[in-house]
Amino acid sequence: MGDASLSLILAFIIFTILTLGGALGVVMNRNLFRGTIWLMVSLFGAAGHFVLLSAPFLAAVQVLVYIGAIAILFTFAVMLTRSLTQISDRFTRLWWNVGGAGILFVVLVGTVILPVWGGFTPSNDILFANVADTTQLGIALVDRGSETTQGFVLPFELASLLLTAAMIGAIVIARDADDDEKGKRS
Amino acid sequence: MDCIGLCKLIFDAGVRNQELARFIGSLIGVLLVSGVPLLTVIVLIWVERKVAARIQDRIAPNRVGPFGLLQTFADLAKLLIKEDITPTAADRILYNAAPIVSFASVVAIWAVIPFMFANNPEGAIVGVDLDIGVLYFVAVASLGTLAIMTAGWASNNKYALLGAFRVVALLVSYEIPLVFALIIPVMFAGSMSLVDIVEAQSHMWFIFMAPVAALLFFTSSQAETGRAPFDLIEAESELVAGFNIEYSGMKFGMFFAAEFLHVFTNGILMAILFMGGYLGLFYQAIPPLGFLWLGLKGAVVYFVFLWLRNTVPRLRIDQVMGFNWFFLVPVSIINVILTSLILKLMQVSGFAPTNFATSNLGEMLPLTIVMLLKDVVIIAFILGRLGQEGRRARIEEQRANEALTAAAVGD
Amino acid sequence: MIPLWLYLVMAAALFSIGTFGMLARRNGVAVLMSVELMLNAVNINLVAFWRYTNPTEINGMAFAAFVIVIAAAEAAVGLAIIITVYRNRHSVIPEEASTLKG
Amino acid sequence: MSVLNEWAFVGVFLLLAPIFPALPIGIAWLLRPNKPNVLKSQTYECGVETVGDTWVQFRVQYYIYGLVFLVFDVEMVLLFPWAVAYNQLDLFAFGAGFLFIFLLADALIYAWKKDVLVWK
Repeated sequence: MGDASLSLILAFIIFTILTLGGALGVVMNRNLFRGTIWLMVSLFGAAGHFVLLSAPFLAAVQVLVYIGAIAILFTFAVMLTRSLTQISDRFTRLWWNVGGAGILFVVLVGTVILPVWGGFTPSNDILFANVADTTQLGIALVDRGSETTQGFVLPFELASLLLTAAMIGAIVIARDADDDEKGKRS
Repeated sequence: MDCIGLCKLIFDAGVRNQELARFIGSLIGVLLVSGVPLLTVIVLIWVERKVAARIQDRIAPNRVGPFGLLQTFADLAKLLIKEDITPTAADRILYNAAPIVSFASVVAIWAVIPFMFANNPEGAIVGVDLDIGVLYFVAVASLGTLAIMTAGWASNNKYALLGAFRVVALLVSYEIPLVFALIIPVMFAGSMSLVDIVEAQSHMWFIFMAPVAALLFFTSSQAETGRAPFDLIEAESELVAGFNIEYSGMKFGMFFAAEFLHVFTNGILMAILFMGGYLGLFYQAIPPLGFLWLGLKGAVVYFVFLWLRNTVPRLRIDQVMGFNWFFLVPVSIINVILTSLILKLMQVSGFAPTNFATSNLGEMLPLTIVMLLKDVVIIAFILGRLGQEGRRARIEEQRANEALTAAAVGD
Repeated sequence: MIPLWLYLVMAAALFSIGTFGMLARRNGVAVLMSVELMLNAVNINLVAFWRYTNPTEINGMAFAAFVIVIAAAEAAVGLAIIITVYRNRHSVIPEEASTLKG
Repeated sequence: MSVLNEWAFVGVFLLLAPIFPALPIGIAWLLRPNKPNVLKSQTYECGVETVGDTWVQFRVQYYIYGLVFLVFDVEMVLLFPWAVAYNQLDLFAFGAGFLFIFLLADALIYAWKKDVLVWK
């Protein structure tokens, strides 16, 4: 479109640098706390991409959940399991894995992306479509589904069940650890 | 006018490059919108000290300038020329980034705050009316939590790290009732845009329809800013100074400026979410009055924040946590369930409108009365339970005292 | 508008970096971080395809939202396991926690 | 593309917001005296030299607070769209939302029962 504008391209480049640079920081960094910060940089870049893809709701959720909650959880976990920042070898089978990841990338680009290269030139209908918004998401989430619409009410409840299970499971695991610790001390 | 209108204006004024017009428009918009918090923070520091002093029967700064108004600038000059020590053990980059992120996260909230909105978008004054305004400010505010964590870790000091851990545990806990309270206005307005939320209150403020949610929001935002009775962020008697022990000079000042500004921002948010924002008397006739009304309502809430801070003693950390997990969180969950049930039942039976902004006072009244009754019942129930608990605790204490005296006499 | 394949290449690169981290890092916490990166790459793909094929329907966004939910649950349980293993054996290296292998 | 227009403003705002606090810190950096010495830039502890790296053994409790918060935060991802659309939905939507919240409240009750939320 005529508005494939400079600022859009600039924003894409900045967010890509943030996403990939942050990701590299995560896998290369020796210090896990800094690794967490890098992870947040990377996920912030991904949130930017969501905005460019006209899904601002997902972008806000990304920042809220990852930077607000998962980052905190990771820092707590890093502090609880410290001790290994001085570990001498960060990696196992470094070069094998570098090669493997490189091959994976080439395969992904070759088999998945080449076929759509140049394809999917969106028509104006799609470019200027009224993108589905949060209200529609909300309606779909509690929709039982019909011939024409897809309902997500079952995944909606299952997500809740999954979260409940995850929370109870994690509490059971982590609490036992605390009890063990107390047993050792006394 | 919001940023897009500004961009159009600049485009029409002769900057014929669309990109350039957009950039200049955004730049001017940002400077205008962020000018409000940056100017208020200077006044806020003075107001905060004056109010605290009056409550504690002191006089407060009164030497520099009339009524001590210039005291803030004197302090600023002092902070500017104060030596700034960075401990050698600190992680320099993260150590310097933390205060900046802390302050920036509060300023960024102001991007979505609507100052006035006179029926047509051309007359609106708002940074930008995002569809997801509520999520935006919660998400941006959560950057502040990460900044505190980073400050604690990067100082490489045991007290700082411990302080940061406690603070983060506290902030994180109080965010749950905060977000649950936010669901109520969003549900009423059917939108997360702050402008829509204010417009939905044109006939009835949400504080009358959901006082419990308003109280929950108020309490948890007091905790989010780390003010007494939840001021474990500082807790100077326990943790030397908490997470900012290694900071000095202007960086230290930035943490404090962020805190002052955050309190006022929460007051403004409370005014927008529950007290009708810029709506008020004669607003329809003279839209610029919206600016005044918003400021006035925000200032009232801000004053209550300060009042509470200066009269209530600090709680212990276990009490703070217990208050949240065993009181605020369950109340907020029950509140959401009850509110949604009553709202839906009344909408289905036709006693409540489905669009608050376009209804009228008569249509809103039955819903408001039922909602108010529900909240009165919740509050009465809570007060009853608290009274029982208090009586039991007093009796137990009395018994323990009697046993002690008996033992002493027996000796 | 940015062409679709640029998003796909970027997501593929992110996924590959994540895979590398998951396989190569020795520390369990870092492995989990890499898994988060991979899930995000998937999410970017989902949203990109959604935007470029049928943005008026909700499926892509709903799927991405569920992926975020699952990523969070995965991180929570994974970190709890790592903490427990660390407490019991004072190690966060997944390969050393091999009691179940016998 | 009006959505992107709005977010261009937010982007510029987020880019500029760090400059406001950075500016006074930068000015202070120019004005202030800077005479560090070994004693001054030591870690501020009880007057005794700090031994080793900063590490205190933290309790699992912190992790559990973070965990419960994470679960509720993620719940908001699905609950906010529900709340936004609520006025347009029927009674079934209340049932779905109620079940959703109720399942999570279960987890909270479990956490109460196990006493993991009490600060020890």
